[in-house]
Amino acid sequence: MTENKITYAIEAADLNLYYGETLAVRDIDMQIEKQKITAMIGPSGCGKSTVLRAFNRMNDLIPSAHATGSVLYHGKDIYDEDVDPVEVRRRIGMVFQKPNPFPKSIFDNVAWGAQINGYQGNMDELVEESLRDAALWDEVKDKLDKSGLSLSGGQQQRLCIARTIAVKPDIILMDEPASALDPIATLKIEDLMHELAKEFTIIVVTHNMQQAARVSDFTAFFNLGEDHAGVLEEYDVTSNIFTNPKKKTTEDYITGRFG
Amino acid sequence: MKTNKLILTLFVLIVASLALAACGGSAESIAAPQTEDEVAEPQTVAEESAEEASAEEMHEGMLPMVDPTALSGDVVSAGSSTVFPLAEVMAERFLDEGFAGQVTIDSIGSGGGFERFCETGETDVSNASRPIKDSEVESCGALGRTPIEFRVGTDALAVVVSKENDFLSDVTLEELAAIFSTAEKWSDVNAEWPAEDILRYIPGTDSGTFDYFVEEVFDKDEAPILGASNTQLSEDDNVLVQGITGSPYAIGFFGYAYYAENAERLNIAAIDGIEASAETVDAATYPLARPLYIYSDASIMQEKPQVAAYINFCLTYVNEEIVEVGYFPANPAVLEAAQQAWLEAMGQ
Amino acid sequence: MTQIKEKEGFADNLPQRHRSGGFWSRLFQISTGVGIVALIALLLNITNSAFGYVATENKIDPETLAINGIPLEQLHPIDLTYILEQNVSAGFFRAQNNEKPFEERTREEIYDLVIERVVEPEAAATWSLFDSLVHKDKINAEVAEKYPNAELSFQSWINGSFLLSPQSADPERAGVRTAVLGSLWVVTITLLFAFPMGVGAAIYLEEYAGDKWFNRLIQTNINNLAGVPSIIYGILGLAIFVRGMEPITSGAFLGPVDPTTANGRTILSAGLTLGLLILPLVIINAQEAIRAVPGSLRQASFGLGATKWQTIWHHVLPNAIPGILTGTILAVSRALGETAPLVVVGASTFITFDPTSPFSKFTTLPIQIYQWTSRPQDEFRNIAAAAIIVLLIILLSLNVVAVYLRNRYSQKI
Amino acid sequence: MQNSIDLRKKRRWGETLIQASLFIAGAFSILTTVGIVYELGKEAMNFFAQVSLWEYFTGADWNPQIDQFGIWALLNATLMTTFIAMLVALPIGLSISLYLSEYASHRARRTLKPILEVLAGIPTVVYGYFALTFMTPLLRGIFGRDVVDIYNTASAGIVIGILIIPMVSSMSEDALSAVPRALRAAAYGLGATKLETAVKVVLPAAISGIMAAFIVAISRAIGETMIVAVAAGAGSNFTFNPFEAAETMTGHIVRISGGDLSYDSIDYNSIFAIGLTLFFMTLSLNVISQRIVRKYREVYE
Repeated sequence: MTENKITYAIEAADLNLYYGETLAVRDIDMQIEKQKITAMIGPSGCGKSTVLRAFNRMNDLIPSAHATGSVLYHGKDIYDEDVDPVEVRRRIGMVFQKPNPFPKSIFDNVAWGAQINGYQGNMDELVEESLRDAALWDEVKDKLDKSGLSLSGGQQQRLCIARTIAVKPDIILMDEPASALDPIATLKIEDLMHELAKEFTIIVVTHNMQQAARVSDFTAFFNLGEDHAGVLEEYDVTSNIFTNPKKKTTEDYITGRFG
Repeated sequence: MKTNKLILTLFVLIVASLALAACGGSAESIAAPQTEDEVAEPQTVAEESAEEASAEEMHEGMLPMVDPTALSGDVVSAGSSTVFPLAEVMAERFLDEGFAGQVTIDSIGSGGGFERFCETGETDVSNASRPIKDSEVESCGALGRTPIEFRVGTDALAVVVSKENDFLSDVTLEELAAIFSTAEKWSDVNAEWPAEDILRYIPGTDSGTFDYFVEEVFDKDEAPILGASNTQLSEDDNVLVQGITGSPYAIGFFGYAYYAENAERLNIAAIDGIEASAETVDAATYPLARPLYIYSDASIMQEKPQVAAYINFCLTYVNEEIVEVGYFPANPAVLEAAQQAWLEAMGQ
Repeated sequence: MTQIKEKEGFADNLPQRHRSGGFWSRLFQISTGVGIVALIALLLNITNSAFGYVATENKIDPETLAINGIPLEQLHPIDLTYILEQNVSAGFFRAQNNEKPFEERTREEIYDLVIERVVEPEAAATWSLFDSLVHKDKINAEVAEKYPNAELSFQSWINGSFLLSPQSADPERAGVRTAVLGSLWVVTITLLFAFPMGVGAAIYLEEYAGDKWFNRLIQTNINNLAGVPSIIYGILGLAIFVRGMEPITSGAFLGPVDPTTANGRTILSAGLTLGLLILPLVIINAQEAIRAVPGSLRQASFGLGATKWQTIWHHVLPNAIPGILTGTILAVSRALGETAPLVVVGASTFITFDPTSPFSKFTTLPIQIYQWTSRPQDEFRNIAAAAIIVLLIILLSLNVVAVYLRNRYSQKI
Repeated sequence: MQNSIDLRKKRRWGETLIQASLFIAGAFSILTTVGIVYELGKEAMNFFAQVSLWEYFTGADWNPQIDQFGIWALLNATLMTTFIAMLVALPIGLSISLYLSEYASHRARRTLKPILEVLAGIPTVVYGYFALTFMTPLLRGIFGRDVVDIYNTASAGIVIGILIIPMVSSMSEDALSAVPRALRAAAYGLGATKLETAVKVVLPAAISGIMAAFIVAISRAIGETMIVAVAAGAGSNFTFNPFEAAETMTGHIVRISGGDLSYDSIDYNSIFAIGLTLFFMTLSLNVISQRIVRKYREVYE
């Protein structure tokens, strides 16, 4: 293993993803920079979310899904036989499109993940710290024993982020984290992503190109290939993608000519 | 009312003529069931002699011959689960011989049977494994019913032990009383018996069998048998069989039929030296023989010829079937009394 | 290869977590296994009695019935009729002749009748399926010793004539026809009453009822009714349906009936009683199913301008139907297997005619089964087992229908 | 004014009618209860005219033949069999439901679930004989013939447990399956194992439905009649030993109502008093469990 390779947070090589017999995403090669925000954009159904989920083996939960090729994390292919998906997921966390707090108290929502993962430090501190990092502390500090479901949508999503960072992952995968939220809540999430990027590597799937332009350092543009499988059309520094795309389809997409 | 009387008279005439033609086969058939050979000709007689026959020609104390094919309507009966198998056989034969109506029998216990007969007046016939109680007669009175008792057979109680038991083959009533009450160990009753705990298996306290046993052995006092230790009760005799076969020191009692079916696993004890058999039960020397009854009411029998005929049929043929069911025939004198009761109920 | 460093502050507990995960998952599997094994043990217990060797002895040896050296099976119909006349009761002979004169009957018909009523093959001894399969030699020896005249044959107690014959006091002739028809009639009435009523109540409680004391009372009450012993429903059914509503349950309201025999102890009363019994079960299950339908669906429907009922009918119910069906299967299974309340309501123990309307007298399979298991003779236990298998087959077919419906609706969503 | 939009409330008669009939369906159960209490109460009055409430509720001996009317002898046996049944049915039933909903393949679930449901339809008298001829010998084999009576509450309780397993597992499985997938995804996303997801996230989220299943199951166990009638013995006995015979309340009711006793005897009347007691017992159990469920019930979305 060369030093060079480990400079990336995670990298996919020749990654093909299938649902049953259907090839959903084809030949993905991409390297994700550490402590940067990488945005994945593209038209609906082109497999962005599928690729995102492939990064922490969430696709395992769909019985028909399987993958070929490799996803290297710390030099190790996470699809190797001997890799434990649970181990992968505790290091590569995930925030979902719709806020999905557990039907537990706010405190337990944050503490639960850390607890099962054998956190040995002071739980109160960890919860406070995580909630602060998720910019939620001030809003909930007086009602930590209230149900997580009692919060507003934006608060719930930040709670889900707090819950994710409480297990101290390397990488946070975000699947359209703000699509269900109003503009103000969205802005808050975006600010939060900037903050989090100081500590974590973030990969975010978004439909919102302004958002991608605003928050990300790198952007990957996915598109549907001719065989109806998703392909990685172009992957570059965000400013290049938006100002100087190399491909015609990328330009068409970001200027709103299709999609 | 008038038409009813007319029908009744006609009916009596027909059956009387049949009885005549059959040369009183019924009375003998009680003693000797194999009388079929003699009854080949009645159907021809029945057709031509209906008008000629008259009630006077009937023999005294003899039931008229039943022709089920001439009858229709329903016979609704309910009551004792002990009598049920016997009633079932009789009803089935009644239907087999051409009864065009419907017979139903509900097995709901003697008490339930009397409730439907005396309290709600739903049934025509009540099956019982115990005599009717005064209070039940009273409520029957309120409905305008006077229960008439017909004895149809006898169920001997078998006192049984497991095949593994090698010491008990004969027991006196006094010993029985001790075994089922105060005695703790077998040796308490008889010094020759082992010093092992007695395990008792008896029918449920609501059953006629229990009542009868208490009446005969404890003179109606239930306290001793209920106070006995190691006493297991079950309402289901098959369940008792299971229990008694489980230990050489177990003892129990129940209807003879359950012993007969499990004779390879159980030993029956003679009571006061008398073994249960057709003769001893018939001669009423076997001490634990329990009567089985059916009840009805004169006005029902007169209004519904099919009910009268059904009871008549039971009384006439019960002894041909009862052994097969697992019970003992009632004493001829007793059966004759029942037949007399039938005749009286029908106004003869 | 680079070793991934353990995360700061977190114990390396994963192997242990996987161990306990594996342990519990095995435990869950074992539990499921135990459930299945219990079922199999039960079924084997039943099957064991429903099949097996039977030693059949003839009451009268056919050879003794030969006339002038001509064996029974070759006798002329007239001779057969004569044999019959000599050996059965006069009443039976007469009834048979009335039904169809012997002169008009074929030789086979008379011969069958002679075999059934005169030769009268009877089970002298029966063996369980297990013994029949494992100890065949022992059985052969036993038969040779104890029943020298008997013929040993393997018998399925559940067979065509068992299904088609009405009851009988003779276990060899007895069948479940009346009981099966009675059970089907009763359970149909039960279903017709309890399903709409139960689902309606569940909809009311989940979709309409606010958190008012009265609605809370209804809820508590329904949960409570689920635990009332079935025999108490029998007492209630007796009071309400058999006695209180007799003009309706006896069919008298439809036209004149024979007042001396018609009463409220009918299929309708029994069906309604069992309906009351399973109603809470249907309601509770339906409520859970309705509650599991996501609120977003309702909002979507309201958002399109649908009324409350339209929302329920088009969106909530179709989504809840699999759960509702589960509850209904369980409830109907229970109704089919009930004994005690029907005894009180008045199922007949002996009845030989088929039920033809909701106002008929009836019996049901469990009543038959209960009655047969308490008889002393072994053969009754054999036919009880056969009747249980019939009941299970009915249940399974009901299940198949429900599962089919359940899967069909599940796939739609 | 033509073509203007009318936003005023309209009376939708169809809707009102539907709502009214649904209300009647819901309120119908109240009538049932009133009917039960009235019917039982009427006859129970006859009983309590002769037996004092004090004796009834404090006595531990039940022998109507010798005028002992202490309900505890029967009540205790009912509680014993119910408790044993719960020990069997709740863990096994819940495990099966977890296995079916979280572990088993779709196909396995589709076959196993109906098979288990068939268990619920076997007439309970069959279970009774199963207890007597299979479970009791088994227990006697394990604990010794001297320890275990031929009729005992343990074997009856275990078999009642087996009877209600399908009820618990089937209803719980429905509740577990209804938990949104997003919750499972969230748990996995945090690095939870399958077990942790199932037990710590899905199970608590489904608790309302599972409790409903438990309530129905407990109620059924209390009310179960034929199994105890056949396998638990028919003599009242106040004991805490599960290997001894003891008659339960339902067992007593069914025995008396099918027996040869006269219908106007006090023993016969007692079945109504027992029925009423049983009714109020399950009522209080339900009120308590309802409180608990209410506390745990969470609303999704």
